Amino acid sequence: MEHTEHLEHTESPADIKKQIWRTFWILSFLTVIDIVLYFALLSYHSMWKNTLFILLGVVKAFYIVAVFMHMKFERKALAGIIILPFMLVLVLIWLVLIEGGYTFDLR
Amino acid sequence: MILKNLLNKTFFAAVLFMFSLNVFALTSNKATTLVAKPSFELKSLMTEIRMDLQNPTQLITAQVSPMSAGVDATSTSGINWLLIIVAILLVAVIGVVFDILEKTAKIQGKTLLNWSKINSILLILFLVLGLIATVWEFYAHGKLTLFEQGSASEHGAIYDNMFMITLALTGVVFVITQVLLFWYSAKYKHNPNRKALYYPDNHKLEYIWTIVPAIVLTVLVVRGLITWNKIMYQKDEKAINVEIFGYQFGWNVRYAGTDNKLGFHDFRTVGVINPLGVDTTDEKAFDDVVTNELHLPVGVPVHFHFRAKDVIHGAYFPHFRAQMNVVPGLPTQLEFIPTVTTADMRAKLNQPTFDYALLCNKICGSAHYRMKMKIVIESQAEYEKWMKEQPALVNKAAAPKVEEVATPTADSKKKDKKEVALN
Amino acid sequence: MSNTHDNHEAVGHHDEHAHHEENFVSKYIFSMDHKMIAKQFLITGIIMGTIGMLMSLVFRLQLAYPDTKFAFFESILGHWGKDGKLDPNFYLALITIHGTIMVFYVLTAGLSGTFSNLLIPLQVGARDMASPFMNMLSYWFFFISSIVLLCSLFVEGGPASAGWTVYPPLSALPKAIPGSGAGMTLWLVAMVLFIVSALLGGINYITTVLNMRTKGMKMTRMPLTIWAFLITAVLGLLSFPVLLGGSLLLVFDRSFGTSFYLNEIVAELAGGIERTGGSPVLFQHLFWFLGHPEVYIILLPALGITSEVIATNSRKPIFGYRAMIISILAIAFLSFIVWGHHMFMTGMNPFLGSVFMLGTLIIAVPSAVKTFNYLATLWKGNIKLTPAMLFAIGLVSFFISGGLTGIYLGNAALDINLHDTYFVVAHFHLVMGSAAIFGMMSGIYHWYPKMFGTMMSKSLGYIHFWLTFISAYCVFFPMHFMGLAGVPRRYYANTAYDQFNVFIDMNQFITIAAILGGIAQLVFLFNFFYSIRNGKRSPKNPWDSNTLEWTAPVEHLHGNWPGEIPHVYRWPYDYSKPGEESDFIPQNIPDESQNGDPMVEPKAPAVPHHTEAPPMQSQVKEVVMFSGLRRLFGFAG
Amino acid sequence: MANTTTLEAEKKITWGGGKSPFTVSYGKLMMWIFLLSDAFSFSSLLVTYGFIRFTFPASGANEIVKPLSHTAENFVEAMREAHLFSPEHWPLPELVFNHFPFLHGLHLPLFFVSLMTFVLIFSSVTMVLAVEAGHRNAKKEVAFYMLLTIFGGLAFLGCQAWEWTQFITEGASLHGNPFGPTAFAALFFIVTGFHGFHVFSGVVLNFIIYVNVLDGTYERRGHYEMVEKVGLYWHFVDLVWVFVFTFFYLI
Repeated sequence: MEHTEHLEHTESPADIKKQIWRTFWILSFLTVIDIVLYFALLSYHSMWKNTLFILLGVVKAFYIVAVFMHMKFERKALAGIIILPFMLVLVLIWLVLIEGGYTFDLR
Repeated sequence: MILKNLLNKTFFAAVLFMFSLNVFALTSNKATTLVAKPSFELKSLMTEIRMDLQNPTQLITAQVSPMSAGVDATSTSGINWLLIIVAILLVAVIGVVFDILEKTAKIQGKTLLNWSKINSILLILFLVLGLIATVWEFYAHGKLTLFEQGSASEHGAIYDNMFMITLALTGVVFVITQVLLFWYSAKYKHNPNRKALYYPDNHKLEYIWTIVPAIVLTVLVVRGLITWNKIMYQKDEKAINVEIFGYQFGWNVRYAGTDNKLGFHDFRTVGVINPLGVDTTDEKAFDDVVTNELHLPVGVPVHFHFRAKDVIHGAYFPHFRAQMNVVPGLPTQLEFIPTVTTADMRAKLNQPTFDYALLCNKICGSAHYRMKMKIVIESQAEYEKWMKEQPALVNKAAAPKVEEVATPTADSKKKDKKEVALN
Repeated sequence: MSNTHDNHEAVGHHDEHAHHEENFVSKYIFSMDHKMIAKQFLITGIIMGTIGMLMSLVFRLQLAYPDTKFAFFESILGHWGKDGKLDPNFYLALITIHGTIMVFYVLTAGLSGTFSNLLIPLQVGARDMASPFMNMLSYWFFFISSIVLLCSLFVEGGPASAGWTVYPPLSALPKAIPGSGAGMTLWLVAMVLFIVSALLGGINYITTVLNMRTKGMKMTRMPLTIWAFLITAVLGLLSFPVLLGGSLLLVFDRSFGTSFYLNEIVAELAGGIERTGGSPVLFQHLFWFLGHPEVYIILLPALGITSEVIATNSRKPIFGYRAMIISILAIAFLSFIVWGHHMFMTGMNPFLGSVFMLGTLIIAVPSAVKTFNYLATLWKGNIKLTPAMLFAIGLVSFFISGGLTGIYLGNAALDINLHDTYFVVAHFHLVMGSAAIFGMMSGIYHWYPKMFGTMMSKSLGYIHFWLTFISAYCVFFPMHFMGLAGVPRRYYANTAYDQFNVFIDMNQFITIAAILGGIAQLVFLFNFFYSIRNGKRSPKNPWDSNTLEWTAPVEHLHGNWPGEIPHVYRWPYDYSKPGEESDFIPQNIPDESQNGDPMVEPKAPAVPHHTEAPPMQSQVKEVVMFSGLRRLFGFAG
Repeated sequence: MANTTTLEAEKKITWGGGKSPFTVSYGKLMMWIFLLSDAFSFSSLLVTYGFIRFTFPASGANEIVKPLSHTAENFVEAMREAHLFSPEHWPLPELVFNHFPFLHGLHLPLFFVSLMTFVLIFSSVTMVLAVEAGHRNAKKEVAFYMLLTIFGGLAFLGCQAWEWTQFITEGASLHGNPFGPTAFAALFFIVTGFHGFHVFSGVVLNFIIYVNVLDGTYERRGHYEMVEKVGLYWHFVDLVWVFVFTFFYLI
């Protein structure tokens, strides 16, 4: 059993609760940042702005999956089999968006 | 116990056989009136089935001409049903008989057929006959393929070259692997006195047969990419602009006219008067020419713009090694240079009636299979002469002015698009 | 059967899993026993397959004799066969439903559903699936889906007829083709139900393989069948939801006036609402994101079955076990990034064409590795030519033939002229039609004793094999030449084109061969159903096979093994091991060096090397390659 | 994890041996795998959104409409006249989603959807607290937090219903859209509708679990793993919302 140490860690309920609330504040803060950025960059259209929003979304997703869904404390292998296949979606997104741009050019 | 079982089965087989005979009797009773072949023998049934398969025209036309036979159509079709039932029953009989024979043989302590030997012989036979048939097929039908007929466009030569390389490579692999497969299967057939070689892996071999295909495929990929890019990104400033308009079930061609610019169009205005929905107020459209035949001058690049009215069609130019789907709401494009005139092709193929055709190659409805348009490749002079005979669009359309005003200005639409990038 | 009840204690995975009496309904209909569910899948699959095949014969007759009138068409097809002529619309409906039935209902559910259900618990050493209830639901969703699809044959306007790929706008506009009315709606309903079934099944298969293996059944000791089923389930699980999304949007386009897939469609064609803003190509992307993995969902189980059958009947370990696993994984991964090779000519960005072409041709490498490994397994074997083995050999032959033509079609440049011609039809019927059907047949002949406790007649099996094998090649091989001559697929008749009409003799030949193939299936059907009751009683391990399912008793128990589940001490391919008396050593036989602990590797390595010492370097490489895989799945060596 | 031992014990009975590679029960693994697969169905919808979005140019003007600075009556018409809303351009989300209940007539861009996001995140927190309480076998706490989660879910659904109503009364439908391309409204309804459907089924599941908790089912079973499994689903719904929010409202 390679990753036993992850599983055997027994935090006290108070610790866990603290961690949950901390995550909540992080998520809320990130959402606020989203909104603030949105208005700050309102007249500014670029790839970078969108990338920023997506990155913030990914960070939020990370906290939800890692803490709320307890993925951080599961075995790495489980995380691997859930997250790696999902990467295939990125291929779909990437290629279909290229296609969308091409359609735009054609029309 | 076993004997009882056998007896039961024999009885079962007998009953089945009697039953099938009865059914067949029924069949042939009716068949006699039609085919006039009264027969209760198995053999004649087989010939009848064979006849049915090989020469259905004869048999079936005889069946469906009820006037002459004096029997209504429904009863004739009943015969086919019964034939099917007879076939099923016969299979059942053969199956049961086989079963019984095997069991009897087993009781007597011998095997009915040495299947191992038969199968290994059959495997080799199949291999040899199969390879012969493949070669024969190339000989017999190879000449009907487009590759034998030669391409009629400039990039067709690169295409055919690519095809031949692939054919040679895959052909070699095909023969080697199939020969090994059947040969090994037959050669190493079971022998209780022999033990198979315990040979679970050999890394050297595995690397070889991973890397060699990888290299071969790299060659194919690189060549393929070059060919693909060459064909798809053909772009010539001097190319004639031609619009192909597909609808259920036919094609229209719109030539750009003397200015070589296609006028704007709007799908909302497609109708009886204006089948292509061309914006007749657009001055670029004034000299456009709409026809039902595609005439192209030889040796001149043609840039096709595809447009569909209703569903996806596929514009397939087999002899020009060109194809592109015609998608409603998605203006697809393609460019190629025709190199062989219709007359030359006719001479080459020795078919005086031959015509190039544009086919629909994407399922589009009931008349999909005959949605075609004649393509004529001719000399520049002939082309120009033909073009002069075609009336320009605006005279032809003569659409009322009111409608023209109603069409939204596609011009401004285009401009907007170009200016504003996606954020 | 008395010990069934005792075992219930050990079977119940759920606390809710009540002790219930087995009555007819719970045993044969709403059964939660994976073996019974497998049989249900198989028999439904066979029935659907028969229907699909009969449909193909009807349209083959039309293609071969376009000018002939068949009186019986009118009696069986009614107004679609008026005056003995097949209606062109119904022709399209037939090819659509034939494709749908064969791809989804026979080769996905009938093949993978049957054998995943039967073999996963038996071969990994589990009492049943992780969730027997979900397993049952999976079958019943599939069953309802089949019924819905068959019902669509009888609705006004006929069943869906836009091809099995149902590209909009043809499938989205009821006015475009009669079949796009109620028939198409039912098709979509059936497909959604089917996807639900596939997901329920897939989740179960994966969980069972990952979580329910018996002691000692490491991932590296699993038979290749299980590897194939596992990866198949993963493929299905990841790709079917995308089709679910795609179908949902199509439903909205059809029924609620949206235009996700429609652009520049005038109101009168589209139910009174002008449609702009979508793109038909989008649907094709979503469809083929499922559609391409679907090809491997069909093929991988067949290849897994073949691996098992070839190794067992050659009395030899499968050559390159690890290479086989890596190939399966590679094929599975690549299958997700190549969907666009079905769309080179659909107006897709040519740049994407390059990307997809690259990925597609790379798939040929693991496929080639698999083929060569099969050949190496046969080499110097001691081959028992059982019907199952013959079908497996047939599969390899088809896999080679069809796989090689894939190199043409995967090449975007060559696809320009081959796209949607008979070359494509020939290609996929060889590689995923015939090959997968042969894999299924191979599996049926091989595991029939396990399913029904009786043996099928060998002689009939041989007759069935040879007739089918010959007819399949006769049907599909000549089609390549039609494709090379540019004959488009899905044509009702070629009479409108002189240069295509010359193939009329070939079409007739193909049709006759197809009818022969159909008759050959009668032999199979008879053998199958007759042997259930009348077949010879099967011994416990009829093929002298190593895998765990043959250690279970012939009579079916709910719980598979009467006592403790056997432990696994070795890999499944210890055939003809040197120094051993028997030419097979089942997985549950311990090695002396293991001291009875299944977790210990036998002294002789689990995958022993052949007589010559392998070069040091390659050993190191193998360790590097494979330990990565092991780490991924988290099982310590 | 507190329930590891119970799991081990359960495994001993149900399953002859071997080991679970992930040390999670098969039920949890199933839920994870289901979520993976469901993520793909959401992705297909979001990919559709991305594709269609890419085929349209963005809103032509970069004019900023200041918050609170408009009187509502003819806002949409005004925007159309200013060419901020046109069928050819993808509209700016802040001009579309600018309403807040009871604050009629004020331009409050994206405020309401931010509120919805908070509601969902908060219900996720209560859910995870319920799971945590389940580890301690604290029945009362589990029940309390489950109830809060259910309320959170219902609140979210209520918000969504209000937003839909607002959107529809302004003239949006599956095949019509006063703000821009019809696809904008259709995609909005499909994606948020599909998400809302998930929230709804999550609420139903939560309710069933809540009843079971009150009933003492899990107390008798000795562990609250069911709560964990449903919790995974609930967080997944939250996770999806993060991306719906990002792609639909921000980008």
